[in-house]
Amino acid sequence: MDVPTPAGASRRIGKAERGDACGYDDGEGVRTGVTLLSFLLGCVASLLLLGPAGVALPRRLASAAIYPLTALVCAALGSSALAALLAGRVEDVVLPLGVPWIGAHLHLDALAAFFLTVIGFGGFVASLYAIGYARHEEEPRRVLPFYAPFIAAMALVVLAADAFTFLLAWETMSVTSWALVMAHHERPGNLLAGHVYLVVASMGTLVLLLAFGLLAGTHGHYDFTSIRLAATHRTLAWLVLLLVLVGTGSKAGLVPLHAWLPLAHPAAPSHVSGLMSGIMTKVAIYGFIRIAFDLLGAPVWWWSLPPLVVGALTAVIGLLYAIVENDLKRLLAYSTVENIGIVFLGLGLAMAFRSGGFETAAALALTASLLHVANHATFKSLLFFGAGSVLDATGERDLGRLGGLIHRMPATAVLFLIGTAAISALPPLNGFVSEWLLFQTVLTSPLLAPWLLKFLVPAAGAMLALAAALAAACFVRAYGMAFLGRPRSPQAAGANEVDVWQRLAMALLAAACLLLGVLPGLAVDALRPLLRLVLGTTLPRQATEAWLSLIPLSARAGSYNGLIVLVFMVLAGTSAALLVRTVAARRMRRAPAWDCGFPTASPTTQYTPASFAQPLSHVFGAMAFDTAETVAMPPPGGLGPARFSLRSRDRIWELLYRRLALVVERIATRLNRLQFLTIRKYLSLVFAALVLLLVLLALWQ
Amino acid sequence: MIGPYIVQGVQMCLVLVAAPLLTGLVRKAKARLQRRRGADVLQPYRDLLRLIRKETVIAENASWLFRVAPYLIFAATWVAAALVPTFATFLPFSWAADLIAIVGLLATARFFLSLAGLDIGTSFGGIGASREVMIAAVAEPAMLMIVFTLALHAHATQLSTIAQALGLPAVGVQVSLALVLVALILVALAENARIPVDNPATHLELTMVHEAMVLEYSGRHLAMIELATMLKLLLYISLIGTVFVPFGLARQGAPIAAYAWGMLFYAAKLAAGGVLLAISESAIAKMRVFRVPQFLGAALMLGFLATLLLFVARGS
Amino acid sequence: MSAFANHALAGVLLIPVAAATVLTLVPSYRLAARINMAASFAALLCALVLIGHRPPPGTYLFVDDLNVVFLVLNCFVGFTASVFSAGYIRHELETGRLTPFYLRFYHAIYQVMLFGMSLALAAQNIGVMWVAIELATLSTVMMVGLYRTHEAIEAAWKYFILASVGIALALFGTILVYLAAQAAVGQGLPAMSWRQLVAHARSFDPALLDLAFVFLLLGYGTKVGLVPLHAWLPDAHAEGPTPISAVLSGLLLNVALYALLRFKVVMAANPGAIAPGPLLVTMGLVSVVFAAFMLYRRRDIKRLFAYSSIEHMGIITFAFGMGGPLANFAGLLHMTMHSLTKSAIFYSVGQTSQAKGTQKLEEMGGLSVTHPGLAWGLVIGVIAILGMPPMGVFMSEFLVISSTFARAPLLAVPLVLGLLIAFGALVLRLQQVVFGAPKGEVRPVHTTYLPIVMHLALVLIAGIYLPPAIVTWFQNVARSLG
Amino acid sequence: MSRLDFDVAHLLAGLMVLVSFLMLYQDRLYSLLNTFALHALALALAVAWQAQIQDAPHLYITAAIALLFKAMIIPYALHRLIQRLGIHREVEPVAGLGITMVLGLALVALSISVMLPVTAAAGTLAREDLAFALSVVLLGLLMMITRRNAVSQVVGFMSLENGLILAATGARGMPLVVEISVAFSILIAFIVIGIFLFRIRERFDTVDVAALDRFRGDRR
Repeated sequence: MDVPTPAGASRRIGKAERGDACGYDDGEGVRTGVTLLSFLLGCVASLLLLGPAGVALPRRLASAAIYPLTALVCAALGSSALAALLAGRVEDVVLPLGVPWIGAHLHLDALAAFFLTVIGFGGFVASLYAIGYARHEEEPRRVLPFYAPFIAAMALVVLAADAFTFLLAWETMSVTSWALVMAHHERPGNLLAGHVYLVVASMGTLVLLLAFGLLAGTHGHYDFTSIRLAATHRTLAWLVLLLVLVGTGSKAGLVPLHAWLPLAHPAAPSHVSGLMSGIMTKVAIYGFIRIAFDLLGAPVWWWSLPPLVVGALTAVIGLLYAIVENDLKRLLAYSTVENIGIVFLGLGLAMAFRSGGFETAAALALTASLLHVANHATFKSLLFFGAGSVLDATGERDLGRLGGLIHRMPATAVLFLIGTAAISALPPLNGFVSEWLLFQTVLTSPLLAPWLLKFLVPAAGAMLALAAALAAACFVRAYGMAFLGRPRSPQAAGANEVDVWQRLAMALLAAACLLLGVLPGLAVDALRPLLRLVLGTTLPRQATEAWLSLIPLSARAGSYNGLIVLVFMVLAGTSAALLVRTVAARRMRRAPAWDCGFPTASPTTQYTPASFAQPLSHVFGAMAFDTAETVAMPPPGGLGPARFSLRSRDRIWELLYRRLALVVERIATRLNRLQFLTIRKYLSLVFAALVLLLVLLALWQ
Repeated sequence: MIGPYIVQGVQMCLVLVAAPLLTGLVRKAKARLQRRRGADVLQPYRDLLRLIRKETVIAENASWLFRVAPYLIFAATWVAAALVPTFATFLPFSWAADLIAIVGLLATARFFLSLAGLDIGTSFGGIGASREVMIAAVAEPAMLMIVFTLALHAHATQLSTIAQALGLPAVGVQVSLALVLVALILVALAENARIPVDNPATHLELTMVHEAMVLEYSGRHLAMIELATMLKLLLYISLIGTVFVPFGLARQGAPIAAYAWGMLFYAAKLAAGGVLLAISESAIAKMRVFRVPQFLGAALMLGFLATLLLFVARGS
Repeated sequence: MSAFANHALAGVLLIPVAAATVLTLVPSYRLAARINMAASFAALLCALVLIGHRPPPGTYLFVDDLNVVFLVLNCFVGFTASVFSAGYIRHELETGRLTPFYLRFYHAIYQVMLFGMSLALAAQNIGVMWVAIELATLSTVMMVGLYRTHEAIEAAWKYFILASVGIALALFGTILVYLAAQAAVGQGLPAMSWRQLVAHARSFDPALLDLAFVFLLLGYGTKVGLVPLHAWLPDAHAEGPTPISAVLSGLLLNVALYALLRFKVVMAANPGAIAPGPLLVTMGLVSVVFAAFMLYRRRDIKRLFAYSSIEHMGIITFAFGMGGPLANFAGLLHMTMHSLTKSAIFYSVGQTSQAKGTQKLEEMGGLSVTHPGLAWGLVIGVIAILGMPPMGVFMSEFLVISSTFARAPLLAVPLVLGLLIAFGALVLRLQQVVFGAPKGEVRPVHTTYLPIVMHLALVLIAGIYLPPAIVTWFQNVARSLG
Repeated sequence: MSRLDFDVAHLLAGLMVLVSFLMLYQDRLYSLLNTFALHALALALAVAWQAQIQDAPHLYITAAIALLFKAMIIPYALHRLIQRLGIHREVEPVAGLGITMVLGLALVALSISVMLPVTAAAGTLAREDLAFALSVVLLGLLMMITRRNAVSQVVGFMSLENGLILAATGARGMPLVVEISVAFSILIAFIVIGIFLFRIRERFDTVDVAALDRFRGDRR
């Protein structure tokens, strides 16, 4: 089928035919020297060097020095990347490393710059947080050598411009993060987490390897430029797309490849969990965009189906798990799965529009996804840091043993609240903006010609809406159980506020949440070079709009202005408060809560996480996991307590992973008999092989 | 050119003033239907004033969140209500938030209300909050499907544009619109904690949802929350009015007379809506909590159906 | 200059012989160990000379691009293994697992073994190569039986019998090759020299060549450890002293593979003969998948890594079977990387089992708590052998898989599956040994990190940066392999 | 090369195959050893004949080795071994004699059919000679895997190796034959000594009678 190739692509090819050094369309950016790129590479190299330093330096000095240094380097990385993004710089360099006859191609363009910005700032904040957090780290030696290289590897993935360098960095990212996951190896369950994580990760790498094998062809042209030029056959390209979806999805945590994520992310130290959940998953998304949008060229409409469908399912299923989860960090990890699903949904929409030749709509969809990438990076890091602070202060991750922390750790409570509000897509914070843009995209979908998409897109929209609502529910529960109410355990009662660095890091992220939410226009504008690079068109410039409001398509169609909303809310709230204070009686009295006449209300009479989730799991539970609710009532007149217990099993885990493991185990047991034969039997094996080959030979001649 | 801003201001004040009146009207109507004389229509104002004047009692372990929440909730709801076109469209700030944003603002209010419910750490707050989020988890998608359908009709999520588009005679009566209307009403009932989903008048803790959350509130905090609730009711009724009875809405820069007509039409819409609500409430009985999801699921299905119908219609 | 090179080659071969004779007379263990190291080092130096200057090909010996790779590798690992074995044997003596009486000829045999392998590699004459490989086999048999335990003797015996049969088959193949060559080249020595064989291969009788290749494949394949001829390999690795396991995995398998490669070249040069590729690819795939599954049920850490050696031999055979410059390059690289990495792993495994006082996996645990240094060595080694960056194995596997998938997707799929399954097993065991709460007793052990560090450093460098010289060299070899 | 030379060589080679069959047929160790001595004798004759017709005197050494070492010393040593270790006198075949015979015939057929396409260029002698040698090798291998008894397995291996020597000598002007035969004799000596040292009684698998648990790799 013939598809109107986007202008950008065609221009791209044309350039390359003219023997351009690198077949990129510069967009509005200027191809300059490699000053910026070499600076970025310098940052990466120094990050890599910080790893050995973590081993070499004496213990105390190491933990004191590494994190500040990492923070500095990451800040430099992020800010210069941001500069590159705004300027739309395009720079290449080829180092004599990696596969000899290809070399290590490194390339900086708007797409790379955007993700580098995310990585840089994410790493910066995480390192700030770690300065405080690491004081409680009992074994810094298990964290320090891998922390900075982990960030470096992520940056390198984004900069890589040939298959080998890409996969090298990708796998290094996996290995280092695995080492970080194994940092607390003595905790029960972490061995399993590490195992599942590393196996799934290498599965993803191998799949990506196959994809690149297809792209590179038999002559092994592994650099992206020549891949881009070699027009891959349509069906083959679809196979590549599927492989890439599996490969990157396994790292990003798409259902059903998500199983490692809730195991591994919580297992790591919290600042690393923040990085893994907030940043590493984004690197996976980068991989998908780079290959599916950039390398594969113009899509066909049915290419958009896999990301669209998988994304929508992932969004909902992830949250359904999150809602019934009692472990705070696991809950956050599951919500990461959800957000990844949202992003992939947006990417699928972008592909669909692009295939139909509706560049502007595609640009809108891509903007929405990328904005959500940035937003999720901010608030998920914030939330993981919050969870880490809670863990620091109480040593508890189980919601059922927390509570009332808002009194003990006020600062953390405020910041965490902002995070939860942002992730629940509440205006005027940033989570709402990206979801709003996605809804706008879904609303433009009648443009699409194929019937299947006509039905799928609104369904995806419904899923999106459901996810948004569930997210709010999930995080009301999380926040309410952890910070509100009365402490459910002595640890929670005795919690103390965390130190200034941790609070500072969280405060920065909270501020970012608010800024991105109030001034989304600036963020959207920052993405314009990227859009021009990937799609060949851009959205109208937002910064020039009155009151800095967000008007993606036209003012009549739909617009949103976080700033005005914020101002109005503040005005309304304060004015109301002042008014009331003038009129009202100032008198305020503290009294025991209403207890229905049973004065001895122990904290255990509060709603527990399980009981809070019960209605929701009652309504939605059957979808994702076979939940079994059992209520044990005391005999009539008996004074024993009535017990409610909820057992929920992860269907995907049971059906997919466990079964696979069983199959391998069975085959291994079968084959293992061959270990225990007698020499005579082994000889007969040799004899059999010989006779077989001879017979074959006789037949062949 | 200060005129439009004045109009905007007028609308903001209008909704604030009209909300208690509407609630009073509904109560009065219900009382009449129940053969009671019922309280005066202006009673809500008196209640609010009384509450504000009263001494505020809060539980011992109430945090700052508990005390801030009412103002936040009120602010969010008020802004939302003020952005829905009531008697005039294309007000200067109408583009600050479209329908999706309005839904978002209401979600914000609900979010903080449920948190406030959990803050004290009594089981009532827990019941209320968990049921509230359960209802919202179904109601919000339904609402968004409704938004989709409307947006697909008008090619916009901008309420003024929608109102204008649906106001055209070309639209006529359409299946999808009918479905959406039903869905919207169902959602509105649930969102405003009205019968059959919830009973605003009950005082039996175990059956209440909304009331259970605000059980601990008193004095000015309670006043704020009550006012927010009233505003929400007004918001939904005027939303339905604006979208499905998009007549008499004054365009921007229209003569004063047009605005006056708009006012009249708006008052009529509100009154009608209130009375209808009262009738339905006296006619139907409250349902069990766990039947609510099905109730709202129906709304979700209707909304989705409408969207699909539209997509198909567009496609052909 | 060539005289110098001749001396170098002579050194590579004669130094071990001389050392062996001397060592038979040296009773003291310490001195013997020192002599052993010195001799191996001298041999290594000679081998390094050979890189630069090639001697003119003789009737019995010659050095060319292909075998110089193996020679240098041989001498290098031989040297590091001798360094490692010094510390290892010392510990064994102190713990009394070995007595000086048993060790009487240990070092002598070690040198004989090195001599056998070097000779096999440098041999110009296929008969000489055969004799040399038999010599190497016999010496390793003695080494495997060193501990005189029930298991050790049984493993040695199994190795001995299977290897003898394999050698017999290989000899038959050799005779057939001679017969094929005799007609074209004429009788006598020329008909057994590699250069003549390759030169005249196209005029050979294809039927004889085919038959010969079948026997050679099975004969030398037994020593490569290809499934189903692998039976001796795990036990020989597990029961022998660890330095010998390292030498077995790192060198002997390579030597046998080298022989196969030579004959593959001859086969490839003859248009009428069957293409050896499919046979190699099949056996390679079978070995990979089989070994991958066998990894799961292993209780003994050395046997575990022996099976991983089988797996990697399978990968290498697969790559050479696929043929083509890319795959051959990958095969050569992978072979080099594997012998470096695997011997490094065995060094750390040996010290680990000494530190833990056992080879049973379930009695090990928490190595990273008790012996951080060893844990680092083991983890990096295993990470490398798993084909994880930034180690050299990653590059070779990258090339193998991607080039294969582009050419024959259906072949790549089982390969990838096998790799993945093996990956799961090894990671499982690695975590079990290195992490978790410490298990098993903790013994003092003389850790000699030098060999491990040297090997892993080389592997690391190769994974990131291959010097152009080596690359071109490998590429030439890859091209000659067809 | 005269017709007679060819026929005699052919005859001797055929004789070896015949004797291999005889060995497969034996069911008592002593008689098996005697038959093997016969086999070695035939080999010696064949090699000597080759030496004569190829006038390659060094082959006489190989012949001598075959005669002395294989036809006399080894059988004698094995006799002693059997007495010393008190090994059961009768061989325990895995499969019945009939089946073994049929298998052997099949193998001979296979080796001939494999050799058929070999062009005469390889030497008129070579083809048939190789066919016989290959059958001897295969029969030896068959013997190794169809006999449970260690001694008979060794004998099998030695007959296999006789086949190899036959092939080697049959290959006209092949160098290093002597060295190879020497190397092989060493190998066999090792095996026999091994059996003696490790006191392997019944079969290769059980090394030590004292240890009852049979060790094969990992314990289950």
